[in-house]
Formats: sequence, structure tokens, C-alpha cells
Amino acid sequence: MIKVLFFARLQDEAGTEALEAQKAGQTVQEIKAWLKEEYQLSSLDQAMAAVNEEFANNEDTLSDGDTIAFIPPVSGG
Amino acid sequence: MIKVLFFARLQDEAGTEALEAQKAGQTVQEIKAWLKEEYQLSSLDQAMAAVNEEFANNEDTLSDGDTIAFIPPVSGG
Amino acid sequence: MTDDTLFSISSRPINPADLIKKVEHRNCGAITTFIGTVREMTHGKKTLRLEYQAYEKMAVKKLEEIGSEMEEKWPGTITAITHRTGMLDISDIAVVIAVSSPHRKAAYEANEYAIERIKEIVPIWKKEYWEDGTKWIGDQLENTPYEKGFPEKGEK
Amino acid sequence: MTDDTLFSISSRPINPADLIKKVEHRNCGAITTFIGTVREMTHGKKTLRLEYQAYEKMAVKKLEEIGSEMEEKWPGTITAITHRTGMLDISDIAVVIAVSSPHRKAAYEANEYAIERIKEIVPIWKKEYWEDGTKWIGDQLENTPYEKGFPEKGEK
Repeated sequence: MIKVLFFARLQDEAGTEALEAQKAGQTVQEIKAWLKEEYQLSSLDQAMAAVNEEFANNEDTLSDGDTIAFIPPVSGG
Repeated sequence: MIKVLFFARLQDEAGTEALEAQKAGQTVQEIKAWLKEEYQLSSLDQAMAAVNEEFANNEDTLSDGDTIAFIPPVSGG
Repeated sequence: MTDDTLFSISSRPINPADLIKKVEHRNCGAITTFIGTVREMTHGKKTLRLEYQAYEKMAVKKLEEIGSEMEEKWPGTITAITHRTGMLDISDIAVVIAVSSPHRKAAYEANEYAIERIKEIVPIWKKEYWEDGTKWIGDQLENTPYEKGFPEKGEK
Repeated sequence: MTDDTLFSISSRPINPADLIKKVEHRNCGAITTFIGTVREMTHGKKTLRLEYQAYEKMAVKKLEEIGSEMEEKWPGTITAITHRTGMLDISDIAVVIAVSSPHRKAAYEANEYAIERIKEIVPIWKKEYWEDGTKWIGDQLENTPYEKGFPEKGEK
């Protein structure tokens, strides 16, 4: 089981802040593809992924208990 | 009558903050020469002169009621 | 916001004096602060309010990372940063950065570096509320931080 | 220090919050402050305290002049400066500069400009108190502002 977090516009599009899914063993890339299909997240391609609060690459693989967050371009400050 | 103001090290050397003198009609240069002779102000040459709170040149002439201040290199901030 | 934490996210109003206190010490001669406030007019368009959302756990990590970068680039500086979340009105404070340093040049440079880095790597987003609608900023053309300065994975 | 004066000399402790309040307004998005404090160690030498003396009337005029220069160079910025006089202990605040601006770049640049100009043209002097003596700073080699940047008579 992994945890998925959405923020800002992606959160609005997904209609939720967070969800859990049986995606341990999959790559960031694969999870992205699944989310795009499942949730029609039009702005997912502009988002970075972070695994356990560190920016991640598309090739990184998720383990059981990991949290993947999608980070739209930031606008703090 | 003009007023003369001293600050910082010059004030210590002159032994006073201010004095009055019958020097209306004299130039900044002439007043400096007089003060150096009269008060042995060793650091007067490193000071700028200000007349009525504006930096002045050696050639500027003082009028009755003017205030001339000697401004050692500043060190505020 | 706890008083002993240099880097934090807060849902309550930020008091710049608190951050100044966190960084001051006997051998600093200069403290710079940056206070980011909610501006009413931008390019002729009137903002009614702003909402800030943060991925809080990661945002604190990234602020700490910025602090480490600054310590390395400007040895002797001490930095405190607090970023606000939630709904803000015009003139409310969104972020405060305080940097102390023995000398002033580093205090200015490091402070400006901090706000630039916040805008690049810290997962915080703002939503603008105008008279005619709302929009999350950052996924629009007006803000494309990913083109430069975005950290590689694991980059310090 | 009266509350409605942007440029002042004060013999009483300076509160940065007072200056921040003076410059904040609805269309500023950034406020920078510079706080100059009394540092204990300089090049390995221990300062016990500092004394600041000002030619107050002229100093206020020169601070206002710096404000005018800044308004011209960075339109839209608002500046407040207060410089302390009298005897200061370690960590006491000697000067506070607050600059508000619609955008942050100008707030940083203008603020740094202000402190540099203060050190060039504002008639304020500090006397260092060490364990082995005292000295008025500024007429020594360590500080020779007249070599550059000193204003010609009447220069704005």
C-alpha cells in the first residue's frame, strides 16, 4: 500500500487531498500514468513527484508504506 | 557672529561642542586656518565643512548668523 | 510556531519580531528581514485575498535545506524562516525571513537567496482570489520555476 | 522618535516594528528591514560598548536626502530610517532601515543602498570602547569614506 498526496490545482482536480493504493513496486512513472487515466488529472505532467518528502525521478520505485506527493510548480513567498 | 560646531574627535580636541566667533565675511578656508592655529586641531584637515547643514567648499563665505560645522569622516550605521 | 524552531510553517499570523529574536546574537552586527505581504494590485488587477497551502512536512524540510545551503555559502549567518498558510487578507504577512550576520553584505545576499530558493523548491502554493474568480498560481505561465533552479533529486 | 516621521535620530531604543508599520501599505508586497546591531568581536578585538554622536539637524536632512534619492531610483518604494545616538551595549540596535515596495528586488536593492549612503554622507560618528581604551571611528584608516562617494556641495 502506498499513499498519494495532491496539492493546489491537482487537489481540486482529483477532488481529494490524499488516497491510498496498492501500488508498491511500481515506478513514479507508472503511478503517474495510472492516475492520469483514473482521475483525468490534466496538470499532472507539470508536477514534480516527491517520495517521502524528497523530489523523485520517474524511474524511482515505490515501496510499501511510501508516500508519493505531486508538487505543482510552487508559488510560495 | 558665526557659530562653529565640533563633533567626535574634533570635539574632544577642541574641548567644546560649539563656540561663537566674529568671523562673518570670512571663507571656510580662512576659518579653518584660524581654528588650526587657535585650537591645535590636528584632525581638522580630514574633516569636511558644512554651512547651515549643507556640505560647503573652502571658498564659501560665511554670513552673520551662519553655522559652520566640522564633519570628521562619518561612521554611522 | 514554536519559539525555538528556525524553520516553520504557521497557520497563525507571523510576528517579524519573533524571527528577529531567533537570529540575534552577540557577534552579529547586521540583521536583515524580508517580509512578504499580500499586495492588492498586480498588473492592474485587484486581489481580494490569497490562500496559501503547504505540503507542510516537506516544506519544513526544504526550508531547513535552504538554511543549510546558506550556512555553507555565508558562514556565520543564522537564518529563521516562517511561512504562513491559510486565508490571508491584503497586507497580511505571508512569509518572514530573518538573517543575522557579523557583516551586512552577507545578511542582504543570504536573505535574497532565501526568498529565491523558497520560490523554487519549497512546496507551498498560493491561490489568488479576484473579483471575477480564483486561480492556483504556479501552474500558469506567470510562474514557471521548473525551467531553472529546480533541484535534482537528492541535491543539497 | 515621533510616529509620523520617516527619518529620525533617536536617543531611545529603536523598535523595528515601528518602522515596519511606517512603510507598510496595501500595494506593497515586500518589506525589507536592515537592523544594525552592536557586535562584540571585530577582527578578534572585543568591543565593550559603542557611543554614537550625531549632528542631529543635518543628519535628519541627509537621511531625508537619501530617501529622495531612493524614491527617484526605485519609484514606489517607501523608506523609514531611524538612527540611534548615545551609549549602546552589545546587541543594542544602532540603526533600522525599513523599505516597502510592490516587488522584492527593489526592496532589497534600495535597502542596501540606504545603509551604504548612511555610511557616506550622514553626520553620525561612533566611538568604540575596548578594554584598553576608546577611539572615535571614522578618522582612522579603517574608515575613509571621503575617498569615494562623498557628495559635492549641493549634490542631491
